[in-house]
Amino acid sequence: MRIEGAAVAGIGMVRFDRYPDRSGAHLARDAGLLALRDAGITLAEVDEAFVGYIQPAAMIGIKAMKELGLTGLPVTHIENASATGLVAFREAAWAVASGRAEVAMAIAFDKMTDMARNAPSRGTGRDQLDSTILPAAYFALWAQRRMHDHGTRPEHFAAIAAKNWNHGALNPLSHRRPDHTVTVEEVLASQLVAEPLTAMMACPADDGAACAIVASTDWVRRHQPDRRVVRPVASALQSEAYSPGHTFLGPVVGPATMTRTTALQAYEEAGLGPDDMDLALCHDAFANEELEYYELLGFCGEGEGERLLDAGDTALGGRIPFNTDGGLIARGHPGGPTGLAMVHEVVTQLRGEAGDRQVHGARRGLAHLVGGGSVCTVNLFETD
Amino acid sequence: MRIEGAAVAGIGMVRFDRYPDRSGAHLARDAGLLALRDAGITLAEVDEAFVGYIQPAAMIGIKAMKELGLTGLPVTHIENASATGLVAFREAAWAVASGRAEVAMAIAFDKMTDMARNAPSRGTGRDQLDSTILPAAYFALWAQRRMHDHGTRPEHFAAIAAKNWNHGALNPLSHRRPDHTVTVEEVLASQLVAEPLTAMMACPADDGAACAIVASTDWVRRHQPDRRVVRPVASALQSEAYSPGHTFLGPVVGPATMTRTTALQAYEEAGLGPDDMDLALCHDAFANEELEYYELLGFCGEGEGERLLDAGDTALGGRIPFNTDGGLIARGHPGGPTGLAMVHEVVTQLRGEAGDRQVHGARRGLAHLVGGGSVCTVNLFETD
Amino acid sequence: MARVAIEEGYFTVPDDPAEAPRLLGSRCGACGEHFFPRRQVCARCLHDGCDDVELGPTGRLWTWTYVHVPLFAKKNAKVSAYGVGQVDLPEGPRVQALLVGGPDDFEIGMEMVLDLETLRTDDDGNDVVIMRFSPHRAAGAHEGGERP
Amino acid sequence: MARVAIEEGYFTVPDDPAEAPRLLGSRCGACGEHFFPRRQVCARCLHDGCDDVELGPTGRLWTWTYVHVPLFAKKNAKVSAYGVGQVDLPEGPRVQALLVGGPDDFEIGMEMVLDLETLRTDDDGNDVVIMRFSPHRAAGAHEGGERP
Ligand SMILES: [Zn+2]
Ligand SMILES: [Zn+2]
Repeated sequence: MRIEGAAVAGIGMVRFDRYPDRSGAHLARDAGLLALRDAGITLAEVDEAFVGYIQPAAMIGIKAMKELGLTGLPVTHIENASATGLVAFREAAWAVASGRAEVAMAIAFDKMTDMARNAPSRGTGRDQLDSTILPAAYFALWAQRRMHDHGTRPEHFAAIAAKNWNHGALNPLSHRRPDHTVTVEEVLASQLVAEPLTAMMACPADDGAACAIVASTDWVRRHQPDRRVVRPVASALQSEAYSPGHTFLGPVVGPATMTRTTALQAYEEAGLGPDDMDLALCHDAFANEELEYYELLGFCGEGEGERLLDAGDTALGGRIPFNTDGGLIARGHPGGPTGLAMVHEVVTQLRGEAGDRQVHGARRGLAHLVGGGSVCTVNLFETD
Repeated sequence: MRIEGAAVAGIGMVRFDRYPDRSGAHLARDAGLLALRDAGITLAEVDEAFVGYIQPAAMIGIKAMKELGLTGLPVTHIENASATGLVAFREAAWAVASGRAEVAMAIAFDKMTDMARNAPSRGTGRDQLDSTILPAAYFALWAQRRMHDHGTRPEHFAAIAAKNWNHGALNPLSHRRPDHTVTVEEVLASQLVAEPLTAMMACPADDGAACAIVASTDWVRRHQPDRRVVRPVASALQSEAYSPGHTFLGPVVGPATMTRTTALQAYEEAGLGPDDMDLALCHDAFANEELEYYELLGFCGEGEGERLLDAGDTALGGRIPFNTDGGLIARGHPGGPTGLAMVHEVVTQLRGEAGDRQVHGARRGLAHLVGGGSVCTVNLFETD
Repeated sequence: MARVAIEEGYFTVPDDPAEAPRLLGSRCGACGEHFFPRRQVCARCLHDGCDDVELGPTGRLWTWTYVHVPLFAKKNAKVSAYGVGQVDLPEGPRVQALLVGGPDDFEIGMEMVLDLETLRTDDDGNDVVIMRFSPHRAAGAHEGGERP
Repeated sequence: MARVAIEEGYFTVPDDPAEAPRLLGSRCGACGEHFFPRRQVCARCLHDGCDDVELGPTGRLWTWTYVHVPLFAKKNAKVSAYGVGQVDLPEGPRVQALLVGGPDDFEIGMEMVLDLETLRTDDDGNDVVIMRFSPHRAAGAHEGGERP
């Protein structure tokens, strides 16, 4: 169902990085204050909040919200693995679209560095039946199969990673901002993590927070008459549908094809298609994923991703630039906040405020994430 | 805002108890199958699911849902401390009311026995700055102050506990089903936990799962023509509003007065008042809470709770029976599922299917929970 | 031999053990409301800009309890009973904390004073301390008594 | 001296160490689809009533990788590299598991066979075992070869 009558009123994020001395609640507060300021309001004007985090904990969402104020607003913790931020945004957009809130906040924070440090010490990667496959290995399995099926070479994955590192250099809010042009050779020469993926093809472990405020379109037009209004028009969320070859045991994010059915649903709900998009953000926790999503999001046919990449179509300046902010690989992927960083980038682009990385004339954007378990979400935004 | 056009299509729960040999995912599956059977459908007919649990974990909600099938439906984890189950229900009701789903599921599971066993061993109750106040102590602070302000005696708290134990004896789905009439003396003679609260005034630690399926009222009338249709009409959710005397540090569920403002909002949204209610379920994790909520939910004036209790008005057969299923104290309080057990009881009562504990002619019911952090939710249901 | 707080940023640890510690709180630069613990955004008026202040060390007991089963519902309890309470500081904040004393030592409205308890010694030989409140022997215990 | 599974309900532990273990799976009573691990409700047709069956022990390698940094992004790695893969059982299920061998030992489409690795000894002196797949030396490794 198309989302009607909701628009983004404010965005804010704390640059993803390692913050050993700052609590998650304080990172959330700072992102929330930036978004409130961007919207021109205080928490008193917010009718409902959805707080996203992945870290295994209860009740800390509302504790984080208290750092922004105690206004009595409804607060609900939303979690959907790596898709958490976009799903919190979806809830906020629907709270507004359904009329139960005039202004709703989606806010997320996580400290991956804490989670890595506090992970069970027995997690040696091979002494638990249900944990033998780490995310890097899991996506490496995709990469190996793709190389087998389509003749894809590690150079293709490296080219995507290099592109996203170099996009990150143009984004002041990117975790990784290389001081030189990252090359395919450099990516390939970095530590081999799991055949054929290297460390520079993977997202970093970082901390961060991000926030987006959604309001009724009327509210946004009234309060922000001089700004281009960016509206979420579709938010499709799917879990895994059964198909032969489904794996049940071990960390999974579902078959790659989840992205195809979820994108189809989003396009249908919005009455739009891939050709209408001016930029796309996708779950590039590992570079080879982006190649799959070129096809699964409908930007080229099956097995044509490499050609799209080689033509430069998915780089800034190309036909459909992917991960203009650096993606998970450069901008970072703390967990819950990742999806809201995507909203931050799409809104910045559609407002025309993306500076050196501006996609000229961008009017429509897509944000996609997959999450362990497994879920997939595809969100479409447009401006007038 | 009043919830329009949503009705409960199915309910199911696994009796709360200790289940050392059953996983949370399997408990959830069993509750879900019962609710699906009660609704007369399979998972294929469900458009969206909200999974509630409190236990500190990510991604297990969707893994639990997979035990019911892999249909691709959107699945989102909702957490709001002890209020989790009702908040998952609220999301399901709004998914239907907003039109984005025709049929939505709220399902929750938790294993408190695991959480107690796995709690950090350093949790001695006094060697962490932010954890010095256990829930029993926190609510004992309320009880002590009430005794000071209103001359309430431990006998009052014991009378509420005894009532709820005895209600539990009439409920096949209650964890505690005493084989004799529990007396005030018996409750007072049990282990003193925190002045003035005794062990029998407190809920048990247990495991369980519960599920409720919401569908459009049209759908329910069409598919269940011979059954009384129970509709959620309001679901108010609030976090703590600042007031003098607010405590920020240590586990808190917010000032008791949160319940007053949340109830007022729910009544206003539904166009109903306390006099319209035929039964109420409230957060009686500790018996003294229920006494406070008599007043805060509007069933009597401030300081009049003891009189309401002494008159038997809040027992089965009285004017406004509270916790007809035994409440948290007897029926149990595994965490996430608790709110959905409340939905189970309200729906069973309003359908007229509560057997020995049936509130005669019950047409409207209230379900209330508070959650750490702090939040409060008040939900109103009615039938024709 | 030095004393260090169990967690930084909540209370002072005076060099002189005879000196009472103080709570580290905030005061809103706009409306003047006080908070404990520290916060940046005022919970009352939402002003972004609270100033650091020290609060206490005395206050009045709003409510208390005495915990006889410290790890209620957890089976491996090996700690003794203890008191907990909420203390209203003269500046406004209500503070939940451990109390020193037995169940017969507390009365609502009585004057309390902050002190520090040594929990253990850390690897550097420092005493790790936590804050708590004790009945203020010098002050009147009856409700409504004037604040010092 | 006995061997016990790291977790019950996933694979058999034959008394004879030379005998290959089998996977503990399910078969839908309605549509006949097979699953690993066991489940009650059919993931394909939603029928509530799957039957216990044993699956494998051989299968064909769908994809594989070799993990050089087992605790990637965690700093205290003290385990060696290892292979992981997905193996398609003749009955249908695709199983993710550890692989035995080095990075040069694997080829997509090759025949694999389930075996058990001893991880440690438990307090009762039993060997705790985990399942894994090895290249099936006796079988052809080329894709499209017939299943045994
Ligand atoms: Zn202020
Ligand atoms: Zn079947």
